[in-house]
Amino acid sequence: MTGYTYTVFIILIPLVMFLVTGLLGMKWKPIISGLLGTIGMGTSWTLSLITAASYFFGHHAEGFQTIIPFEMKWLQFTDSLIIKMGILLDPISVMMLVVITTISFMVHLYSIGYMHGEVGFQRFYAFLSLFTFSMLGLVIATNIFQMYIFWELVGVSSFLLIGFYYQKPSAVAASKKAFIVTRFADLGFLIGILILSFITGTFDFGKLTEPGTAIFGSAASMSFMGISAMTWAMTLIFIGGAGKSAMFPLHIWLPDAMEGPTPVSALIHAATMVVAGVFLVARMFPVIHFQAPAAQEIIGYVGGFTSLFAAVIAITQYDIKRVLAFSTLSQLGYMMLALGVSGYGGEEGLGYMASMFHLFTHAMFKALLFLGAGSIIHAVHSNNMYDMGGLRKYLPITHITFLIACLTIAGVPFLSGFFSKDEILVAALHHNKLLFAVEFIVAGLTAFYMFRLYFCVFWGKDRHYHHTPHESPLTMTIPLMFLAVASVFAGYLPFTELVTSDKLGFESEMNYMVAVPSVLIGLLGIGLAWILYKKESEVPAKLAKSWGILYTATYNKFYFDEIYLFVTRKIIFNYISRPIAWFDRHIIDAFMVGIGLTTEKVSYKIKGMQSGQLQHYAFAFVAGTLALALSMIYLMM
Amino acid sequence: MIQGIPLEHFLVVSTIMFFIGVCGFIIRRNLITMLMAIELILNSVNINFVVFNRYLYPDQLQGQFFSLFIVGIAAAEASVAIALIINIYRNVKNIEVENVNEMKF
Amino acid sequence: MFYLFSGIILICSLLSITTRRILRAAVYLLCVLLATAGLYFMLNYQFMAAVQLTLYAGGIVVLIIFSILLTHHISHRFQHPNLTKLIMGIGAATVGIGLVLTTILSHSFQAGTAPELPVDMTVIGNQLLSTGKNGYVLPFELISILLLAAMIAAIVVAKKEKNKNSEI
Amino acid sequence: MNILTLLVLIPVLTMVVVLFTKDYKGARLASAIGMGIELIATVYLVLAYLAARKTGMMHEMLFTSDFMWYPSLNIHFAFGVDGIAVAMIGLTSIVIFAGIFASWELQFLTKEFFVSLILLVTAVYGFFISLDLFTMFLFYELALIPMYLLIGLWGTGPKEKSAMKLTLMLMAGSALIMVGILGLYYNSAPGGGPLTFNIIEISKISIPVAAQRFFFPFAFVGFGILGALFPFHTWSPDGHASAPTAVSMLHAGVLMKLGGYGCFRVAMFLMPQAAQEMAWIFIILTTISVVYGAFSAIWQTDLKFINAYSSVSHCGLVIFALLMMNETAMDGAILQMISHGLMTALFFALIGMIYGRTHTRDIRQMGGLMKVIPFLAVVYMIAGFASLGLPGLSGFVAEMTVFVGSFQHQDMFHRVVTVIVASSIVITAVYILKVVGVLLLGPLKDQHHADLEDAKWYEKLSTVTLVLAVAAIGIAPLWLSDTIVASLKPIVARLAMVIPF
Repeated sequence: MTGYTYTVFIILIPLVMFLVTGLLGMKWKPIISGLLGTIGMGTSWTLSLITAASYFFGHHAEGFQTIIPFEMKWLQFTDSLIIKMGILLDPISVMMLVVITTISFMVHLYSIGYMHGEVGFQRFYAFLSLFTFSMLGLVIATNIFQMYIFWELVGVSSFLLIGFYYQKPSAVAASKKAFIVTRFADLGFLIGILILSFITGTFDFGKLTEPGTAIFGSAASMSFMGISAMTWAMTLIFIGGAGKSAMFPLHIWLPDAMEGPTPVSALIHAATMVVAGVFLVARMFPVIHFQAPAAQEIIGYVGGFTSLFAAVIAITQYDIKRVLAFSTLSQLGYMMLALGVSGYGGEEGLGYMASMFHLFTHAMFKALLFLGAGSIIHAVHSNNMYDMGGLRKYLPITHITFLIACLTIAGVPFLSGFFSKDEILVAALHHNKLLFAVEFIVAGLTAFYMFRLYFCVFWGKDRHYHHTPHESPLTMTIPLMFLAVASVFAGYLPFTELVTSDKLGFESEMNYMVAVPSVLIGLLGIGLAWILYKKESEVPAKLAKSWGILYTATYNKFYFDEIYLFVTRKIIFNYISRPIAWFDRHIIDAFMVGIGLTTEKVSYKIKGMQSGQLQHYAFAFVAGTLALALSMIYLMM
Repeated sequence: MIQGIPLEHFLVVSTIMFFIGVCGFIIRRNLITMLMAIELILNSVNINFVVFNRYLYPDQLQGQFFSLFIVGIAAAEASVAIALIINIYRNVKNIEVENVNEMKF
Repeated sequence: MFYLFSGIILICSLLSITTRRILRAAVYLLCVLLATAGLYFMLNYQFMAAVQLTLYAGGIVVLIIFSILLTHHISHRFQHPNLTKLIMGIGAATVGIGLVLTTILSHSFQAGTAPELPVDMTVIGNQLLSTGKNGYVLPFELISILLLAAMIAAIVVAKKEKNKNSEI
Repeated sequence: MNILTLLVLIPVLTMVVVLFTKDYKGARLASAIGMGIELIATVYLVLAYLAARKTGMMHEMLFTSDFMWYPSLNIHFAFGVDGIAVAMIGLTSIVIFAGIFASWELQFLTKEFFVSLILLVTAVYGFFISLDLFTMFLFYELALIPMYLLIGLWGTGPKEKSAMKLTLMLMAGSALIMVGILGLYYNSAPGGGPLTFNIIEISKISIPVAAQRFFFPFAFVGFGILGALFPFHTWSPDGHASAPTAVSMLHAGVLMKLGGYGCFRVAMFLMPQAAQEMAWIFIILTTISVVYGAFSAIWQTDLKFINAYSSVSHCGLVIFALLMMNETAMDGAILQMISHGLMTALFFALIGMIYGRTHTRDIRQMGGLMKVIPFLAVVYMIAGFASLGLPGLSGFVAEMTVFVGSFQHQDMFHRVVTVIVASSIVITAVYILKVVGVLLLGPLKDQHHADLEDAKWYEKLSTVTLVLAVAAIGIAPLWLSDTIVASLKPIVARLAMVIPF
């Protein structure tokens, strides 16, 4: 089992890169940081691929083993509650290693071109390395607390990267929002962990997810407000996951997070960090499935609703990155939904497998979309898709790769997205018809908004550009091409044998009853987009007008931002924080000061008694003596 | 000489004298008359001591000695007091007690 | 005889605190002190009476009169005492007298039955300077030091300051 | 010579040397050297302590020594440390070392300033090593007096008023402590025999329960006032806002810990039954304190006020965790004391440095400072992250230990309040990010700030020391946590002997 010790370096290299570029980077020429980061990431990537190859294609006759090549005690709470830092290799974590290092390496490479000449180039690379480090630490966590630790680190590196352009107020606001919303979700995660550890007395995934384990014995009798303790725990942990994965209603930070540099959006807000929530649910899947079926239901419905909700909003957005952001939301909803409808073991675990499969393919094509979008933005210096048009002539490579990505996400047969989405639909059909219907519609919507974007950007008339758009440099196009290839062929990986809920492979067949209609609705969406947006026409505007309020509401993302703003700014700031601050100064402090002032006042009053008149003192003395004598004589007796 | 005069009569006299002294101390404005009031008070106390000595413990002399010492202390006190009065007189040009209120708050 | 002295004491002491002429007050005080000495004679304490006469009547009153002459015009009349103080003083005195007299009169004193000690000068002198039982040498020394200190203090306090500005 | 005596002697000698220096340069140099030696001595103490524990010395207190100094009341100079005291001493040494450098440029009555500061620190050392209640109290009082001078003379804003308020409130607290200590003293020999002030001796007997019930609130609230227990925390914002940088650092960083330390070493350790009985009252108070302090901080606009309220919140967590009375939570409380001490000292140091440059502490008048003073801004962000509990920095370790420990309580009440308290991490994030966003990020607001100078070497030294300490605890918390837990065992055992209500 010690054969995997080298995996330590996968995670250590980015950490070292972070420290080196972060502390010393300012003294070098910027490009050195970039190269160093890229080379380091490349090494990590290679190691991950080696790990994956030897793990998946090595000896695994009776299912995949969970391997812990490295573990050390980090902090001990009680005899059984110990935070360890370690590396846990099992199918999903190895798969995530590959996803993260691949995308991260591509983004590192891409950013050399994209971020060229930016102020803070070194900082950017330092943060990228920090993020990669934390994300890797998250997926290989051996226990839930280690995961929480890296979860927080991921959050903060996301905060740093979104706020990379820190002099832009909108970027600062977006980063703040992202951090606080996810922090709020993390509170749920934390409380979930607390409840879980209280029940089970352990943080270890190994013990928690072991099938048929007895550590939940005490859970059955516990409940709070009529809901069982495990449901509470799992729902709260899911809230943590929902925060990171931007599930409804905690989705609001993701579109704003697009304020970050585009490679960051590709890495963090499309491919890796946002799937952390999905990963968390997958990691805890046996617990959720067996101990808290109610929580699993919630996960399924939240996922389904989010995917529909986000797809609808995506139709009306015109900022290219926001469209992609809502698309990400929608796809994440898919993954969550798949987990929500999954069973455990063999064919039953199809949803689980499909979710992981979709996570994998989605990472590839969504990163590709974002990097493509980055390339476009790099060329035209605008995010607004109405500022673009006819770009296919200027950006041939970007165009082709973008098209491939759009086709993939739309579920066109034989591209990777088709396979994974199809599995999810099959899983949904088996378990919950309602969710299946939702997903079916979303598939059509996805195809429609993606091609709306595609046609708007690459077809139509030329716009007035400041300078002729030109194709991006090689460092940017190579990742695009690589990811395009990956998007096409990722679907042929035998996921059913590799990544399953019980770590045993199973056979699955194409379900044509699902595949054919889903392809058809996808093509319908593409066709509709082609009609409406291929040539510039008045039709979309008229349509928009005819939908009236609904369109406006959708365009404004159903006013969720405003609601949140209202809650935070108005209620929390104005009606909680402000009165408390006032109360503290004017009631409590005033009370304390009041004690002092009263003493002072009283002493001013009674100092008049110290009149300096000898005879007054004499009288007081005599009167006091007499009073004492009187009381001694008559009261005491 | 004192046969037939009960102890209480002496005490009544000294008590009244004592409180006349107290009253005088409080109402007089002149420092010297206040001093005189104090002499009255001391004197009444002296009477008490001596009388108690005579009536209750005629075989001892404590009361008498106490009185002697009080007389001594009264002399000392009077001399210091008068020195003070003279000094105050020099400073404030009269010896009304209301004017000697430097020591208030 | 006793009632005569008592009458003189009470009347004169009352007069001495009510008269508006300060020299008269001093004279009334002298009368009180003399009458007190008379009481001591009645009690058969001749030495005590003598001390009273010499020290009080002779010493202190003369001192007071000197100081009066130093600080007052002979025809000086006091202002009437102020009303609050009058009320305060009379109130305190009345209550005090009431309280003490009720206490005294409700208490019956047990007259001592022991034989009377002859009070002549030798006894007093011996006791004053003896250190044994009934010896008063320690208070005697204390009082002497006190008197000395008072004398010096009186001189220092009453001494004319050379530098007017340094006065308190 | 006993290392603990040395710890008190070094500052005293430093004070003497500072008194004989000629100008401010000499004074600061002497102080820096003295505190440097002190830091080395502390490191030696830590190593010696760990080595002694490793060789299996199982005494509750190590390096003990005992001199009688007032026989008729049986008052001793009794010294000794356990893991907790060692940790607190370490905290003190780091903070004062950083504090000296943070006030490097002070030129008004420098000599007197450093003497007062070091006097304060001497008292703090004395407090932590004392095993005798009376001596402990003596040092406690000794710590309060220079505080008045330091704030009143070298402070800013309404300094006299703040100094008065702070001193009076803390003195009121010490009056309560006095009652508590005397109560312990007169009940320290329930079976007859000589009365004693010695903590260890008192801990071996059990004080009559009636006496405990009466005196526990006195001792606890008395120390609680210094630990910013709601509603007795109001000295903290004013005091901190007016105090000079080094004093804020030392006060929030170390002196407030005296309160927490006293709460458990005197009040809870010696009166366990009463502590068990009354814990719920104070748990409610501290729960309020934690959430309330955090909410108050959101609305503040003065940097020091924000930090002061944040201290209220964090110190509330300390007492909250102490009252949970299990090993993990109390371990968390000690960790939180150290962690908060370091990061709040860092905060105050930075605020002082920023104030020294911009001459304002109002966040509405500043903005975009990241561009002009990157070093300070980055360190400020690190401090902020430590405060909101970022893993890898000390705050996380402490908070998580507290939460996990508190949540292990079998009682539902305790778990519910733990959840409420845990919610403070979100509120903390809100105000920290608000400040960071307004102060450091965004466009430069005031053009006068455009050519501010970044940190000088002494400022870097000061802040980097603290950052290193914060990060060291955050990255490798195990040894510290283990040391503390080992020393907590007798205390927890004593508390656990009592059956909870």
